[in-house]
Amino acid sequence: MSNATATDLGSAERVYSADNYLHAGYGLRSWLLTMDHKRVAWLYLVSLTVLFAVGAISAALIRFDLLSPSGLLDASAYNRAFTVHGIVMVFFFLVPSIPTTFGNFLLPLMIGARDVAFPRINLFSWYLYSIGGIFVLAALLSGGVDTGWTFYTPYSSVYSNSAVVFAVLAVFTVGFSSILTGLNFMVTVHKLRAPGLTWFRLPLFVWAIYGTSFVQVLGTPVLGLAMLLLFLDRFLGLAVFNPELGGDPVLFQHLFWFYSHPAVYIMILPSMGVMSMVIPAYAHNRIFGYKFIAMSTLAIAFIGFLVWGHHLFVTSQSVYAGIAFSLLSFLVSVPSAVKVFNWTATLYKGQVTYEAPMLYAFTFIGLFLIGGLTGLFLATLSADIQLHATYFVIAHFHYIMVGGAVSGFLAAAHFWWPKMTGRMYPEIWARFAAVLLFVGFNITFFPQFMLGLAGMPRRYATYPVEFQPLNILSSAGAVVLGVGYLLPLAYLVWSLRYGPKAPENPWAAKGFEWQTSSPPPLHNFYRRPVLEADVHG
Amino acid sequence: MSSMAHQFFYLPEQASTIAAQADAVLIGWIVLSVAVTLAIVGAMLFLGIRYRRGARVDTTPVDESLANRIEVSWIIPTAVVFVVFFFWGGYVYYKAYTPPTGGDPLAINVVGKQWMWKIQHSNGVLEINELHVPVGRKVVVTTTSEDVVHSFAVPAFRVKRDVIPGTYTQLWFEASRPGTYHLFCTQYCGLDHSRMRGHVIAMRPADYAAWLAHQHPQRSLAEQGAALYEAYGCAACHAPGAHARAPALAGLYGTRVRVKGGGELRVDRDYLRRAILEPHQDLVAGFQPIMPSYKGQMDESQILALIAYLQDLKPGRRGPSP
Amino acid sequence: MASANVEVPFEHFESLEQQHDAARMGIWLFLVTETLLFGAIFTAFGLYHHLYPGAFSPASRGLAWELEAANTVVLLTSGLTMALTDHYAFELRRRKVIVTLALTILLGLTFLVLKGVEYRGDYLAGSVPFLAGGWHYTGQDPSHAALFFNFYFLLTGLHASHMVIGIVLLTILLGRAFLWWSPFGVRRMIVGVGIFWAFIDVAWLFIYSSLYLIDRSGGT
Amino acid sequence: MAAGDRASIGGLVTVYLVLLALLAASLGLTYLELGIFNPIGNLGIAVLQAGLIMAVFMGLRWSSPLVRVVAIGGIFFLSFLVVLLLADYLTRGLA
Repeated sequence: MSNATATDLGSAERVYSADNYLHAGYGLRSWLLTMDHKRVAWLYLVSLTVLFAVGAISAALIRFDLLSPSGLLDASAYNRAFTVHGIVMVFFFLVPSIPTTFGNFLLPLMIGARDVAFPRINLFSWYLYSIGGIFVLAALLSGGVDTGWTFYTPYSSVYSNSAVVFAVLAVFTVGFSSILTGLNFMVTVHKLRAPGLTWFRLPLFVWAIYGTSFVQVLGTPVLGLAMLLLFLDRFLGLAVFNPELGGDPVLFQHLFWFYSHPAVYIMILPSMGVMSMVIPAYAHNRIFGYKFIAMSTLAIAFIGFLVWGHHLFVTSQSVYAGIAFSLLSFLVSVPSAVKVFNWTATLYKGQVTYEAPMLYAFTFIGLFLIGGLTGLFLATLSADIQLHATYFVIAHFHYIMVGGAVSGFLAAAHFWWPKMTGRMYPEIWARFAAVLLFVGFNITFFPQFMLGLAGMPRRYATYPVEFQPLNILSSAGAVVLGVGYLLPLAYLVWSLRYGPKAPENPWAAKGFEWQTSSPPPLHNFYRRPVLEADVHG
Repeated sequence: MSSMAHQFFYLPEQASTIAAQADAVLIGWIVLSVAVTLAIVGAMLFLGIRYRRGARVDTTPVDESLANRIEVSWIIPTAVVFVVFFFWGGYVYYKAYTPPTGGDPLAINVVGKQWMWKIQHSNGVLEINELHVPVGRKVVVTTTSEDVVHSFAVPAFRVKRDVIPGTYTQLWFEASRPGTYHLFCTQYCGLDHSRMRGHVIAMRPADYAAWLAHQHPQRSLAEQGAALYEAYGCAACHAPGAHARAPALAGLYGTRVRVKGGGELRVDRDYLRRAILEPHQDLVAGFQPIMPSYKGQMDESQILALIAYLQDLKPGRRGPSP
Repeated sequence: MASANVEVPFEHFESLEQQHDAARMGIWLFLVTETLLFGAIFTAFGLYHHLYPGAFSPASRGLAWELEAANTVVLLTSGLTMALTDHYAFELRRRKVIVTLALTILLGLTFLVLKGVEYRGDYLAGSVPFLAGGWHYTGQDPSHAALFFNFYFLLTGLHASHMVIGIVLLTILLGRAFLWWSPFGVRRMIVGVGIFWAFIDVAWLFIYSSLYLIDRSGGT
Repeated sequence: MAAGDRASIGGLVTVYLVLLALLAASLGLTYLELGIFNPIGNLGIAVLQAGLIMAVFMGLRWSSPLVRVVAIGGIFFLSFLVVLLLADYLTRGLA
């Protein structure tokens, strides 16, 4: 640690093994009625893992069906599989994943606070999330939903006779939970920073969580409205989107994507925040261009609200609006490019070591780069005509979501595991899993770029026979990817019991959270932590 | 150029005039992306290895002003490349999405219906999931849907446009290579979305004429429209002789009419369709809202036939045009 | 925390002032989401009003705007009484708080009753598109007028549901004010509910103008 | 009107009366024949009333600048939706 003076906690207070937050209470009540942001993080981590499993199983069904051109599942099962995969992965894993787990756990620690601004609302958000999960279960039990996670009308409001109502309730509830989490974190960052911790001394993860919360609070209400109108269209025949009664189906697409494009920034910004912490930590070097990365986060959060029209390039949207949205979509890509350049430049003149989180960081940079570049294809108007709604789009957003967001999630899990659990994870297994995931991922999704260029449409249960070889390759990759995900689950749970005791700062990283014990005490700090020379690493 | 795109970049062969330009943008992006990826991943690995822990290298931090100059050195080129591709792609998109005005294009009506394509030629030929077009002649396809949103996509022609119920969308192409190409529905539309496929058969003009001769449609689209015009008794009010209870329809298509409540609208297909289904919405000024709505009595193909008849109706000509 | 005379902040806040400011910011952030929710409906309404003026204008002129003008006065008065409640709560004057709270609830209920009267009138006039037998509209362009009435019921219904939530919160507040166990807790809650209630007034002003007034000119 | 850091009772009643006056003006406006200025007038008055309520009844006048920014922030982001949505629908006819 650098020349920290006043923050040296007295040695007497270092006797922490007894009173850390995990030992602060036992039994179900201490978990289900907890006000401690660290325990709420654990509640989310467990429920996220369960729902990720539901999403992963449905993904396996999709890849299984596409093994043969005539589809191994019947069309309705396939449609339900990709719909539940979309809904669960987007709304129940990717949007909440990092903010509600590592954001919850680390935000107060990183800014030197004892808890988030509204602890009760924090717990209430988790209950709303769980109710949303129950609605998804209800949707599955009553026959599943076959509208796709985009719920395009008039199919979803008039023609589909699947459990759309449960899906809409699930999305509405988890959206409300997302709003409350965002609201909570924004007030926390504004109001509960330690004295002297100005905005430009905040760790970049806090910037990322702030940007994410900003987008969550401002985008989700319009999704809530789209779901409410869809619900009323379906039940009361409120014809807002029904073309026969004068409604315009494209208006639903506008309202849906006004939230759903900023939502992809909700999904990727936290992982970017994790990268901005992990890479400097293992490069043992200051982050390159701290201000540029912080401002890029805000730029993405702001301009992210202006670009949703690139999802409507091939529909009845006017050509001029398309041109405007294309330019804005390019504008929003610049900050992302700046971040990738800065992460790479952070390695310059560093002392790089390659623990598992750093491997995930390298995976993130490589795959997010490809995801970002292919996103530029889709922002280019003429290329979108050819590539819209083909497997190119599927490969693009999986490179960003799985290659980017999930790698970020796993990097965060490994990087802060010692701090959260007081245990070290098995390093060799973790590195092996990181490499296996990288290989499995690329075998699964790189062929889909080629399928997309060849014109294979998405959401097809059956397809022309010439696309089969690449689909079989992709399905094979999916098996490797599936196994790859089981590894971290296994050895991290194993480490809870058998992992070696973790020191206070195993990676010699900077930041308030590394100044407390592992796992930290119930009230985070015995005395208000005072600023180090440059806490932002 | 065409086979290269097909060989190296997995793109379907270029079977329409716009394909080459569209592919140029795509291949430009692919090449640039591969280059950028190699550059950055290469830099990452190089820096990662050169500055690994324990390497005897100078690790004095980079000073602030140099760092800012480096930042600008990669923001500006990125932005410039983006703007270049924005204009290039926008230009090709504008050309692909504005139907040709002159040159007597072949008019095709396509009605998407849950899980099949009904394709009407102007001479009355009706095809299901099949579209025969001559090479070298512009084809303008007007699409609508009878139920949900579909999307008419022919990858080989590099065309794709959503088919939306309640309104008409248009796309155009000019086939350049004879052959049979995939026709896909690329907007999820329910159970058999993946079976809503068909073929577009581009033929040399001679073969197309021979094929056309074999089809012996009873009546052209306009004639079918005329039959509907009679069957639904439109002539009772709209015939020129009728005592001015409804606007005369001859030669009305393409002109502008003043609408009740102010404002002027162009009489295009959308206006005619609305006038048939929602007569009171954009009432022509000076007329009473007495026309009954025909919603639910005609399906989209019949409406398109009726509109084809109204398009051909010229003042002074009694019968429907051949 | 329930000490009689001085308010102590929750343990994770540094100062009282920080806690109040955080609470106020939290409430306003929640109102931002409400603004976007109502705003998006207004945007859709404005869009359809632009697409189908021939149907929306006559339908709007047919509404009972005088009844709703009275209702607007009721709501503005309840806004005043709520502001007075906040004023007296700041000074911890229990009796005054109870009186003004009761007045606000009464006015809120009056608003809902008048709204119910109007809904019944709409049903009898046959302009409720989504109820069986509730739609026999004789005006111009009936199918798009149905769209207008869909938005009319959507906006006023959503507003009424927010009124119900507000009244429930006010009733809880009335109970806590009556018991007066934690005066500072009551004061904190009044600030929150007060701002939420004033927001409902703001939303109603825009609903009233856009549904009832913008299509009227020259007294018709 | 407002002493210290909140509105006085007199201030609140005054604002209430101004709100009623503005409502009367808005109703009066509907009796005039101003074409496009009718809706603009009505909505303008509604914006004035909303501003008054937010400033005094909701206490923005005495809140920290941060809270004021948050109060206006919602409308700012709503304008993104309105502007770009209208950009699409208004330019459809031109293509």
